[in-house]
Amino acid sequence: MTAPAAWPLRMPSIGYRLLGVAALCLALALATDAFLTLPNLLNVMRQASLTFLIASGLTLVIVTAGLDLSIGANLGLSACFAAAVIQASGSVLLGAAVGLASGIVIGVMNGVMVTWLGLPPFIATFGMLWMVYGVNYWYMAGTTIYDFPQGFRNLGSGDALGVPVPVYLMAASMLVGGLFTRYTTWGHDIYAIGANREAARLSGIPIRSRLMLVYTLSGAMAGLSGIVYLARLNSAEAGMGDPLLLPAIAAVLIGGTSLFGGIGTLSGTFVGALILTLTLNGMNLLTIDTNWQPLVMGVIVLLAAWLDASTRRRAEARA
Amino acid sequence: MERAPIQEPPARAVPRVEMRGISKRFPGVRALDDVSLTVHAGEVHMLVGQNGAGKSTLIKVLCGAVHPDSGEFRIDGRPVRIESAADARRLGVAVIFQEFSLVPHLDIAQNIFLGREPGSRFPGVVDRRRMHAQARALLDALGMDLDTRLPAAELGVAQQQMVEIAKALSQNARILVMDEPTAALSDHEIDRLFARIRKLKQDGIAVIYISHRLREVFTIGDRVTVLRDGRHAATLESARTDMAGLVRLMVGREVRTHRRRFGESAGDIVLEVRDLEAENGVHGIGLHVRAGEIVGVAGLVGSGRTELARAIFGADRVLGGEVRLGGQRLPGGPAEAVARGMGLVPEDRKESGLALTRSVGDNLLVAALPRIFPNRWYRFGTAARIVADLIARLQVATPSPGRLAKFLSGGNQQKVVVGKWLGAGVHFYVFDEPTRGIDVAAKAEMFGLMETLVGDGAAVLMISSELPEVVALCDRAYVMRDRTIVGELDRRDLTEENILKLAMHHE
Amino acid sequence: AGGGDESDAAGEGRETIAVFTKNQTNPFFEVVRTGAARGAADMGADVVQYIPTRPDNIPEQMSQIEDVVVRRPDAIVFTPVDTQAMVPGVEQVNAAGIPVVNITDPVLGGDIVSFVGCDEVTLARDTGRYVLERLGGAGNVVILEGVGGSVNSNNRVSGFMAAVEEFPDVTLLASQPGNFQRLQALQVMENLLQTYPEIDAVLAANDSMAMGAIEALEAANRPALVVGLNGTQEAIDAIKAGTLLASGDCDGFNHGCLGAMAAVRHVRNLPVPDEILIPITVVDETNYQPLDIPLEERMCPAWETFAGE
Amino acid sequence: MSRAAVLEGGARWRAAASRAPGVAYLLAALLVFFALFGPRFASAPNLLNIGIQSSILLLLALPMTLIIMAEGLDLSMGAVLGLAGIVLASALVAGYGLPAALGAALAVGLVFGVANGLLVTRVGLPPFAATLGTLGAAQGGALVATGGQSVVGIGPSLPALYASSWLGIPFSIWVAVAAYGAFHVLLYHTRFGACVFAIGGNRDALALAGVRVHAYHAAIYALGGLMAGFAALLLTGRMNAGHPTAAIGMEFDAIAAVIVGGTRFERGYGGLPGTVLGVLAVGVLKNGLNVLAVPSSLQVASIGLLLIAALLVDSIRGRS
Ligand SMILES: Nc1ncnc2c1ncn2[C@@H]1O[C@H](COP(=O)(O)OP(=O)(O)OP(=O)(O)O)[C@@H](O)[C@H]1O
Ligand SMILES: Nc1ncnc2c1ncn2[C@@H]1O[C@H](COP(=O)(O)OP(=O)(O)OP(=O)(O)O)[C@@H](O)[C@H]1O
Ligand SMILES: [Mg+2]
Ligand SMILES: [Mg+2]
Repeated sequence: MTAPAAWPLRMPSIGYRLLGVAALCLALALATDAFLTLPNLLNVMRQASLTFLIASGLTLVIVTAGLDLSIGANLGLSACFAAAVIQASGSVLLGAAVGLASGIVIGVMNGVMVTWLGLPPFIATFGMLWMVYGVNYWYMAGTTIYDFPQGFRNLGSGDALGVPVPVYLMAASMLVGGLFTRYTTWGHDIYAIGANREAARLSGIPIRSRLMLVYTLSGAMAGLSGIVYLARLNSAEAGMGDPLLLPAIAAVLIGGTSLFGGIGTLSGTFVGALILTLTLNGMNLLTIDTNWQPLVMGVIVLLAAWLDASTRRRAEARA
Repeated sequence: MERAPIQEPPARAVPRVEMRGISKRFPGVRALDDVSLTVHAGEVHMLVGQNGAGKSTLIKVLCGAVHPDSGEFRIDGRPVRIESAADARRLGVAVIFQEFSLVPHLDIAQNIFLGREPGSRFPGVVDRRRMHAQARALLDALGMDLDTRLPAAELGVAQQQMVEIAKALSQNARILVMDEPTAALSDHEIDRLFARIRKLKQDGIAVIYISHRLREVFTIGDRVTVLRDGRHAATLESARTDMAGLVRLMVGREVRTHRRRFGESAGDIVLEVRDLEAENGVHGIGLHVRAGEIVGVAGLVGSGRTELARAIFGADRVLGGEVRLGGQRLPGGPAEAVARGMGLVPEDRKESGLALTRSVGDNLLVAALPRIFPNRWYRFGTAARIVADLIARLQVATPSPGRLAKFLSGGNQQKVVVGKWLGAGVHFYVFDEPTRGIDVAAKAEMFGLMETLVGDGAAVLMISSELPEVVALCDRAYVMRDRTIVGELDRRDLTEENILKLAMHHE
Repeated sequence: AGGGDESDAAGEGRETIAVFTKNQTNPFFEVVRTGAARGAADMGADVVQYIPTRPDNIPEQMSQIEDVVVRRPDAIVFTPVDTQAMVPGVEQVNAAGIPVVNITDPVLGGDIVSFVGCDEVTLARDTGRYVLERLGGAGNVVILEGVGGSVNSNNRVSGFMAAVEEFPDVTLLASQPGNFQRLQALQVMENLLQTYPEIDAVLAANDSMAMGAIEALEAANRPALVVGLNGTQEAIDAIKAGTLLASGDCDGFNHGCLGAMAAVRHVRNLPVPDEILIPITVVDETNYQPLDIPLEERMCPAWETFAGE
Repeated sequence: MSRAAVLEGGARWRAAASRAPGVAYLLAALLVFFALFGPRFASAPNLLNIGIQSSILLLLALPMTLIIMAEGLDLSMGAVLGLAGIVLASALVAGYGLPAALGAALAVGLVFGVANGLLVTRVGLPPFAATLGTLGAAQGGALVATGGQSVVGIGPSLPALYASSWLGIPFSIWVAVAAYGAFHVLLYHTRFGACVFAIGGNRDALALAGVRVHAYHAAIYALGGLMAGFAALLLTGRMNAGHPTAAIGMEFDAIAAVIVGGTRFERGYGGLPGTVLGVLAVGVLKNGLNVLAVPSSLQVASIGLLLIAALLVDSIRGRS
């Protein structure tokens, strides 16, 4: 890499994380025969891709030193709306459009609360979480919508050229997101805002429109994930996004994105999602009691945070 | 290296404080280089020097906030180690810091006694009645009529400064350090403070007093130590020196006030402000700046100069009046101001000028992106070229463009803040305290840069507390008091005396 | 016609029954709630539904009980979110003198008028037996457990185990929790499919997990017999479509119906047995018809059908 | 003299009203609304219910206020409360007396609180990440220890204590009131309290005053853990059992109550009375909606609305 490419210093310790991934893979390959098989690796990629999709928009929000706690609820509502529309109209495209639109609308509302109304993101999006659940509980009234056309279901559970479809979605959004954050001035603005919002504002960056963009993207990715999850599960129910919030946050944190803002990458988040998935996959393959999962996840989050705290300072001082 | 003359007073008792061979490096700066200082009981020892000479660092070393790389201390002749603020306190050192060290949501009494609250019968519980009574007594002694239950957040700068002083006095210290205590005070308050200091002298307290107001060396000081670029320049008896001598020692050469060659032809009006009123309190502002002009804004600390700058730039909400840039009315908001060619170099560069955790390169480009990459596509090659160019042009001392801004020295940070506007195609600059905390050489460069800018047809509005700078550099100056402009001085009338007369006017 | 008058005027005749369920996400409880509403309406009583805002939240259901005691309904039809932790709640209701009919999950303390539900161990055992017989009494099976440690899940898993033990040639490969959730079951199943090259049957502790397992099996193109529990509409549709083999049903609709009826009867001083066990059916492609009607159109059975003395 | 004092008193009230967080007005509005339309809402037993239901949350929200004022966050409180409840219940089941069992619960809370404090101050981890990690550890610990089962058979001593009342006021309300009193004294009348303000408001000032900032900073988190351990007393008494997941998510409720009560993540701004209002507002809302028998989905949405509305009121008033 040439010197200029090094200076948007966004994630210094990705090397260690990749080392962690390699170590996990090695350990699992030694411990179980089932791990190092193509189907299982594709399986891991599929699960990691889904986690990445939800966490990707959140990554950008956290880069601006914000937070979006509503993504899980948002995902659930989008899936339910999409499901209802597909059932009613028979049109998958229409359903997907409605699901995506619902995600975007929630994202926009978060953005309005955080930028124009100046509410703290933590509580604004937490309040949004409750409102979205309320709407969804009311709308679904305890029912499940299920059974979708096979073509649609392939979006979540199908393969193309032997590779799971969500992996393509992940790759596409990582590519687009990577280009956006790295090769557009908007992306650079977002990092500037996260690093020092006041300095960014006084440098003439239109803070509000950039933050609106980021929260809207987060909502849109939640909506998109909702559609993919719908396709994967072949069913939608009101509470389906609830268990997905904390893993998404954990993936972002494990990926090295700093909650103080200004530091973080989408590729880091993908590595974070991969580490999480590998761990859970390994625990399943080794048939370890699932009750251990929260503990293991907590330890990984702590390790990643510690890694950053201890390596970042040195990496920065070297630059 | 020649050793500066140190005049010891006639052999008295052992000195109260002796600091010997103190050195301290910060990344990129040698803040203190083998500095020694001796202060006796009952003496007011003045410490003077230019910005960045190392005065504050020296006293931070004394009070345990900064650990020196080398050097030793003696107090009352006994060698001591000062590892922490607690150590310093135990040894009887009390400090009034230059940056306010008040806690916004604690009241005056709590701030005064922070960390030393008078206890009650119950362990850990503060005897608030006693605390407020003691605070009351301290404020009374300083002639301050403030409710001790007021939170610090509600105090003005001068009041905060007085609370700082009360806080230091409350420690019954044997060594009292004051870092520019009068910077924010009016004459009346200064008189009271001096009376108090004379009383402390009689009580046998050693006072170290840092000031930029050189006259105070003669009104209150017994001896004076001059620091220059982190080195000890001289220690003299106040009575045996004069203003010109001090300045020579401070600057290290014959008094060479920076004289700008004033161009005869000021161009068109670039900025025009009419009847401006803003949420932050500035009101009734009318001013204009022409191309090729450097226009000063002077006033005491707290007079609202920063607020004026922020209102013009649109950083704080404007309630009335108008700002015209190049004849066009600005709709308000920094984004619009920048888009139309206005740039602000804010006074608190670490808070609102720089992203300390980003690289020099990123900081230099942050405002320029829309201009450099109009189609929004970021090209690293172009960016690197422009950054390299800016670094060379401004002579920013940085090992690489990837260096984080927080590791640069103050002067270089300031250059980066200015540099971000150079790339952004700005033709009207507002500099708020551009030389605060930067060293002599960087200061000269900064002035040179400003001259170049106006030479190229840009216009500059410069806020500064350093009156000599204003006098030396500006074509004209506005003077502020109570958040409004109280007068305008053109080239002929622009003297420190005239500025102060307008700025301090007592009704 | 003001709303306030209505309750007063009708207050003499119509009883109000408060119905407590565990969450608003599991379709099973929607069926229960509908049944309770229908059962009460059939007897000329009103229902008010209470559901914790956070699914299965213990302190919240406790608070709702306290709030309802203030409102003083004539009786309470109660599904505890936790069989143990809700005992003090029932005791509070007892202290307030409001009768409690316990449905679906037993609450392990306090005084109740009657328990309406089914024997979950038997439910799971019969369903397990059904699928294992289909396998011809030999093969490799996995069990998908519910929320680890919940009485619900424990009973169902032990029923499955009992069935497995009846067939010496059946091998239990793994018993893994899927928390009653479709996504978790899907992921667990995907991982199990990697570990075990041959899986002949999946015994899931509820229908959602069964459907998740089916998704995983279909995606991997690895056919296996799958059974679930609860007899939800989705399960019925899957049975019709041939993807799900069977679902052990202990009709939640009837839990609601009979629970509400028992409550109203108790208020009216009519006799109510201590326990009403709803019969168990293993629903497969031969006998799903009675369940395959829209929820709104389902009718409560006559009281005597299940509770006749 | 007395006249001046009265005037000053009036001025102070007005100042207090102008500083009152927006949630104070919402709470007042809710109380009026439910008193008018909620059958028996304004009865003594129902008001006691609100107190009982709010008491556990208050025990978490009080230390959370201090943590947030110190520019931190503690996501582990709910999980630690769950784990401490398991330990408390298990100790009772094993036949230890209530004091010993409570001691064990407090110890568990303290261990996690100290761990949080050290991770934040010594290791230098961001509070969010540090406490998310310990959340996992505590929750995982509770699940592994119990296999997800309730711990039952805790004997009569704790339930009896929980069910007891004095002067007609139930035990849990007394505990909450006492905890508030203790925290009030702690925050407003002790050196520790001044340090809490200073850690958030001007950490350097505290260091320059010679105070060991790290120790106090870590102590704030330790206090959070301790209170989570203590809250296990009420939670276990309330359920007559220990349950590993009973308190999951309660930390988010506590954080919401604190923020809605006017405390901010910046500059040591905030206070305890606002937190009480925040806790009560959520309690009153849920109770009132239950009393009105509003559908659960609407209740869920109203909680979100309340949070956002309270912040909006603050934001609008902050601007004018
Ligand atoms: N914490 C720090 N990190 C890096 N550099 C520092 C630090 N503190 C001071 N410096 C640098 O050390 C030098 C001496 O600073 P110091 O504050 O002692 O000057 P001063 O004489 O008090 O100036 P002023 O009159 O402006 O207050 C300056 O160049 C300053 O930028
Ligand atoms: N450090 C501070 N802490 C609290 N309030 C301050 C502080 N600095 C300024 N203020 C408030 O802002 C008002 C205007 O002060 P400000 O410092 O902006 O004026 P200024 O003329 O730009 O002075 P300077 O730039 O020298 O500080 C003051 O009267 C005071 O109330
Ligand atoms: Mg200084
Ligand atoms: Mg200023």
